[in-house]
Amino acid sequence: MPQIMYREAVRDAMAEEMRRDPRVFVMGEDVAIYGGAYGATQGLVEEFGEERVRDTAISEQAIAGAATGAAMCGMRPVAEIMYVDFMTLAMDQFVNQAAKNRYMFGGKTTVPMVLRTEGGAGRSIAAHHSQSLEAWFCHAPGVFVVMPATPYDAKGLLKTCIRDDNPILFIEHKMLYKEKGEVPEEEYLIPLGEAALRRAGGDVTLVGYSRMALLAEEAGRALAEEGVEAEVIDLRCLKPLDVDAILNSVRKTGRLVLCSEGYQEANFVCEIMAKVQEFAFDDLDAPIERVCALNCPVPMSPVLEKEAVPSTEKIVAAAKRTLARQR
Amino acid sequence: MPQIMYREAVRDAMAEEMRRDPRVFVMGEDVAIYGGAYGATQGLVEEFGEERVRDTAISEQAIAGAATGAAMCGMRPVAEIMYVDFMTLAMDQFVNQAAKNRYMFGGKTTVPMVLRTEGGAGRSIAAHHSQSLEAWFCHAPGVFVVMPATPYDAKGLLKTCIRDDNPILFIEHKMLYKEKGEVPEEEYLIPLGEAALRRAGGDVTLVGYSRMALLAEEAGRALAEEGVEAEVIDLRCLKPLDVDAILNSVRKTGRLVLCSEGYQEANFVCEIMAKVQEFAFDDLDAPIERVCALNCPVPMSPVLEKEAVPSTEKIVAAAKRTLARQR
Amino acid sequence: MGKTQRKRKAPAAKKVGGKGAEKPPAKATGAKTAKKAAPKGAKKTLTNKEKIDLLRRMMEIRGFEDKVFELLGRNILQGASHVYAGQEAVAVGACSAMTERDYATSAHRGHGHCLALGGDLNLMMAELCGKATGYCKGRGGSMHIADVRNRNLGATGIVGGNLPVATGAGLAIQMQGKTGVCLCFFGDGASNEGTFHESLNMAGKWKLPVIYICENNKYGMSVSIERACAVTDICGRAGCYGMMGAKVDGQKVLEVREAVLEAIERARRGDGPTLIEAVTYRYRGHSRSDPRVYRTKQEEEYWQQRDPITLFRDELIGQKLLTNKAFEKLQAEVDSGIAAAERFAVEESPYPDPSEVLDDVYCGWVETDKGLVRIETKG
Amino acid sequence: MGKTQRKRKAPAAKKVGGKGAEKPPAKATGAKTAKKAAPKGAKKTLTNKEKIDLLRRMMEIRGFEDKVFELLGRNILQGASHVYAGQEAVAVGACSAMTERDYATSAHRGHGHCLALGGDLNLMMAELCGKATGYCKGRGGSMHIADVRNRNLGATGIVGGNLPVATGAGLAIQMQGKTGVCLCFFGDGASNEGTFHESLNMAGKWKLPVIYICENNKYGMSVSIERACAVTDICGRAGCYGMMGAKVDGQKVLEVREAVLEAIERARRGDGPTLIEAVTYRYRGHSRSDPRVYRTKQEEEYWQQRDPITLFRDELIGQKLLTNKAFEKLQAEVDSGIAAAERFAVEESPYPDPSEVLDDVYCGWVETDKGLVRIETKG
Ligand SMILES: Cc1ncc(C[n+]2csc(CCOP(=O)(O)OP(=O)(O)O)c2C)c(N)n1
Ligand SMILES: Cc1ncc(C[n+]2csc(CCOP(=O)(O)OP(=O)(O)O)c2C)c(N)n1
Ligand SMILES: [Mg+2]
Ligand SMILES: [Mg+2]
Repeated sequence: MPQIMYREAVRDAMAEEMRRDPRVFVMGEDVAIYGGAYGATQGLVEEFGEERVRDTAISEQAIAGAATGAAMCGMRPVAEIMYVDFMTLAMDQFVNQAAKNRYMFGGKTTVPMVLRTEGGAGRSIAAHHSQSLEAWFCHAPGVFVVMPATPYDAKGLLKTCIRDDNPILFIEHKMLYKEKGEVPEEEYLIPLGEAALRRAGGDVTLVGYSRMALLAEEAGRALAEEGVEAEVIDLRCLKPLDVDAILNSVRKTGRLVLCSEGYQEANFVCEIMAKVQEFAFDDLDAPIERVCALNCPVPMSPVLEKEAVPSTEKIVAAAKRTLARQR
Repeated sequence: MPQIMYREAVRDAMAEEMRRDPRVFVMGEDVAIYGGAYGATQGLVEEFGEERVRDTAISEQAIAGAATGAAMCGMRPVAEIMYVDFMTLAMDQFVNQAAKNRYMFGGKTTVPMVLRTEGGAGRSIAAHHSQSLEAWFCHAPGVFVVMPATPYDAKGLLKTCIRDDNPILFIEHKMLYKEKGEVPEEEYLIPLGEAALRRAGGDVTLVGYSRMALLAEEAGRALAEEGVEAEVIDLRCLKPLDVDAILNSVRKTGRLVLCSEGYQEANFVCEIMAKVQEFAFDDLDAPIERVCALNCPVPMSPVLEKEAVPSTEKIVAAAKRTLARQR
Repeated sequence: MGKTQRKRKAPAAKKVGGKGAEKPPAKATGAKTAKKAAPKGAKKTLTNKEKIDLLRRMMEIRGFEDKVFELLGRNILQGASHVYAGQEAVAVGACSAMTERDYATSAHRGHGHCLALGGDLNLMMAELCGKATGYCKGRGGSMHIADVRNRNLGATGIVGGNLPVATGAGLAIQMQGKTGVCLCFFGDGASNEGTFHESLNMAGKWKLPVIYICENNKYGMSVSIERACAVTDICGRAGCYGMMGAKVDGQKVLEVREAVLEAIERARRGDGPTLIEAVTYRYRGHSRSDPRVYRTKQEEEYWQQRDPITLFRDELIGQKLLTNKAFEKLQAEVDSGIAAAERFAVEESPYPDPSEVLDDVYCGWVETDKGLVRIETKG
Repeated sequence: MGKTQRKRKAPAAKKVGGKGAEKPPAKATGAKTAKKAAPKGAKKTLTNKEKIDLLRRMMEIRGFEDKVFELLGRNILQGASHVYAGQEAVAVGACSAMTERDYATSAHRGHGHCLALGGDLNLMMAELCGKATGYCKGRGGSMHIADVRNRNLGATGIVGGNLPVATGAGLAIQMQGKTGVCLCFFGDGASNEGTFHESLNMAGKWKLPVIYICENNKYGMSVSIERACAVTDICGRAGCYGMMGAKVDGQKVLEVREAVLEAIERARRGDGPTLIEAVTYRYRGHSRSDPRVYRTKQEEEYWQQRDPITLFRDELIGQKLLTNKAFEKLQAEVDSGIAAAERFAVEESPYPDPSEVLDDVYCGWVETDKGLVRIETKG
């Protein structure tokens, strides 16, 4: 299988769907001529023209809201908010309008739109360009939240999202755009709500998503060298969430480490903690560990940034803590 | 002690602090002539004039941002966002600017501002006027979140918030404004981060905040009639959170029910679930129960709205579920 | 470049001509600027019957709103209904200029728009009462009535929240190569939200077929436009967005209609959006509990003198198109329609089944205890 | 009221006079409209030395930015630095009009503003390098430099994010009865954010002492102003907010200075805010990786011909206030200052201690495993 970059996978997903369906179009800041701040829309305007690949003004409310209106009128917009940090500006349009219109209007409309954005730390670009705010959107009925970790998942999931009739926040990761992975040439789709098993093991379950899934995998390899067999699950979708994949693994291992790049407090993984103790209380042999970002704005200085966000070492340490606990 | 309404307590807190400190001022939509959508600023403009009690245009970003700038320049604004649902429009100014400026700027500034707002369901005013979005702000480093349930707490906590040097979201509850309670005539302050024990008991711990604390108390009374002694804790502050109050109670009862009017998924109470299983794992005799709003936009129809949000009956039922569980 | 600073001329109430807004480089934005073949619009001249139908619609709105107010007072109706009484000529005049292929979006004070769009009195009243038979199965209520299949893209409880959505509707129409337009109703208060700025700039730049209709009823809740706006001439802002602006007497249904007709025609031709400011007045308080201390009795009386229904009725009577007797008959018909709607909503309609509370949050998935499951899986 | 619809006259580049924006009812808004006694402002005329100081500051900014670009290229500097080269005359001219009692806020392209405000080269370079000795202890970096005690209320990474904050600073000044002002720097791209609209309306209505300085460098990242704005004359929007507007040549430091002086004077008198559009150009790409495909070589060359430093140097030389030799000496001084800053930041300064990562998130409280605890309790 050919190896392509994550950003190319994202681009290819949009390109294929635009070829397939004339209702699909792309808009956002610097998505056309520039090809996206991280290159994820490169080449689209050349193929599809400025009518279907639209550079907008710096107006996040208008971008998210225009996508909503266009979606209600028969289009399938793929709008981009350059950083998830700027979703702060599009919150109302996305979670009050796009998310709720179907429900409020008695199920008589659909809002088939994808809001693509990216998050995560690692580039030393500080508190306004490094957040992971997915928890907010999991706490917003009416929208789905999808966060792929690999080129394969990015492409397959984005295509599915574009065809889905729900408003979806598709959050890429800024540190992954140049990562390569195998992606088949033939078309494929990945269903929403299905986690991926990245590694099988019976000692402890590590759950992550987006870049943290890769770190969890790395932690799994490191633990294996010390004789610990970790099961590693990549959620891929936070909403819909593959609860069974987590429960089944925890029932086997009895020990769970949850990894997220979001702030620890009221992090989305707390929802998983809640679900696990609701549905697998007796299976737990140790407190669930969470490895999240510290509860501070993401600092710019590389040494501080590194301290503020999760690392493979921290995941390994958490796994060991939970393993150290007597059954 | 005189009985006053919750909305009067809020108003009195502002009035006292404005008399005490010329830097304190109030601004927001309809806070002056109208006296606030729920009457919580009634009489202020008459006493303090339009210079210190400012009606603004309908511009939530400007309200939250102007409060931020004014706070950095020596004022102590108490700004109002009429409904917490409209915080969707003020998110960037509040969680990216106000919340982070102190940290990002190396600790060299303070942003002493209070953003007053209100939330909650119960008035059949549907999906844009009935939410409880505190979870978002607990997941936003740099801000405090305070949610009083009684006139006494509303007054004492708001006064403390106005004197505090942190940006604080003070969330009132629309169904409580006309509720009366005892409030001393002499001045008092309530420290942040201290929960209130509403009822002592050894069988099960019920934790709530804002209106849900009152429902939990009611549930406690109902349970008592059936011979179950519930301990009821009113958090009052979500951030800073009185973790010890919860842990101490759970260590005693081994059973915990968490009540919140926010959407269940990724609700703030999941953070409490996380903390309890992190710090009192072995003390838990049953899965923690949560009683939250359903994961749907708040519907208008009274029969649906009632179904969508927690009730005393649901809390009682949850307490019984956790009690039914064998130790 | 001069460095002199001058007070920019505040836009005058009466519009004076002048071109000058740059033409957008069509290629660069991808906007379709090729002129479309003149599409069929709404009829320019109205028959007598059609004129009387406009009057009837206004009377229906008034009757509906008076009934809503009464039901609120009797606590039969729950929630916060913002009534439209006084502003009828705006919704009715504007919507009469639409055809089947056009859309509209509305705001918190939206009953008038729904009815002017042809909304059914029964379904509307039922929705306000939170009944299963309502437009939105009782889930939306007063502030969220929509009827997407019938051109009504919905009201919103967020002031200014519909402007970006309407802009997106215009974008869809343009990209689909259709000749429709989208009317976007909002208030003077909403014009101070950031969404106004972002939306009008986008529409102006892309020449989207959107007619922004600002109903300037002089107050956003208790705050008068003079106290909220640095400059009170709202339609004067059109120039900043490269679009046409017009101020119309919002009490005169035909005047509103004509302004909107003209704007729609322009939009259909591909010549872009318009900002129309319709000066009007709401009779009632902002909501039921509002004591209206922020305005004077005289002001209210002045506007009662300019009642849009009375003005149009008198005009029709003056033109001998209507008799007093015919008007009374009309009133009786309207009244009985409202009474029927009340009966339908209050007495005959059931509340929704609480078990349906989680329906339609998502397409194809439904919430269960354990989380979302596919509906196929469920059934 | 007329119902004619006209293309609103797009604001012309050269301003023509005219009053007409309504005076705000002072009582109603609580704005202090009582004219203040003329406060002491920045000096109107500059001494030769002061003029040369302006030149030096521009040269320092250029030197600093060139160094930043170089360090970015060598991966010594991390993060996303948006360099200010080309726009120096705007920051330096504007800030030269300020006094000690004034504030400024800045945006993502903020190094120039910090330096023009008297920022220390060492502390700035250290901050960019994420060092403990930097202005913000390395926590903020390029996009978040502030020095609140020295009038710099800070930069922000959110485009348009500083406009409401600057407006609030103006409000504080006004309420405190002071005569200060707040300068608010932002880009052409930022002018399309909702915050622009909401902030200018608030400031215009309350006559706040804020000078909004839009640095129109023709692009917001890759999107030209023609492709982003329905109307490209940004200062023309001033009229919609009841304030003065002015367009200045942003390559001419004294022209910028004079426009800002005039605006500041007006603000100090209590006559409210001004929107100044300074036309300028950024030499570099938006960020380091930007290949600048969205603009032409010719355009870049044209602007290089209008280099603000060269223009001012030649003017001073022409006026015999500067010799080529003195200029070379100046350049050498500037260069050695930059070299010292590089040494200080890169070689001599330590990184922050990772254990301090949770400091200063809150006042009086600190995060622990179990949650927030009072610092008194902790120590
Ligand atoms: C974003 C937002 N802010 C505030 C409100 C509260 N509110 C509801 S209606 C209203 C006044 C709106 O004024 P205007 O736009 O003039 O409409 P009108 O009520 O006059 O029809 C306000 C402030 C709201 N619903 N949404
Ligand atoms: C709210 C927000 N949207 C988008 C961005 C990404 N971004 C950073 S700078 C920039 C361009 C800003 O243009 P302008 O305001 O003209 O400033 P300039 O870069 O030209 O100085 C963009 C789109 C951002 N940082 N914040
Ligand atoms: Mg109004
Ligand atoms: Mg620019």
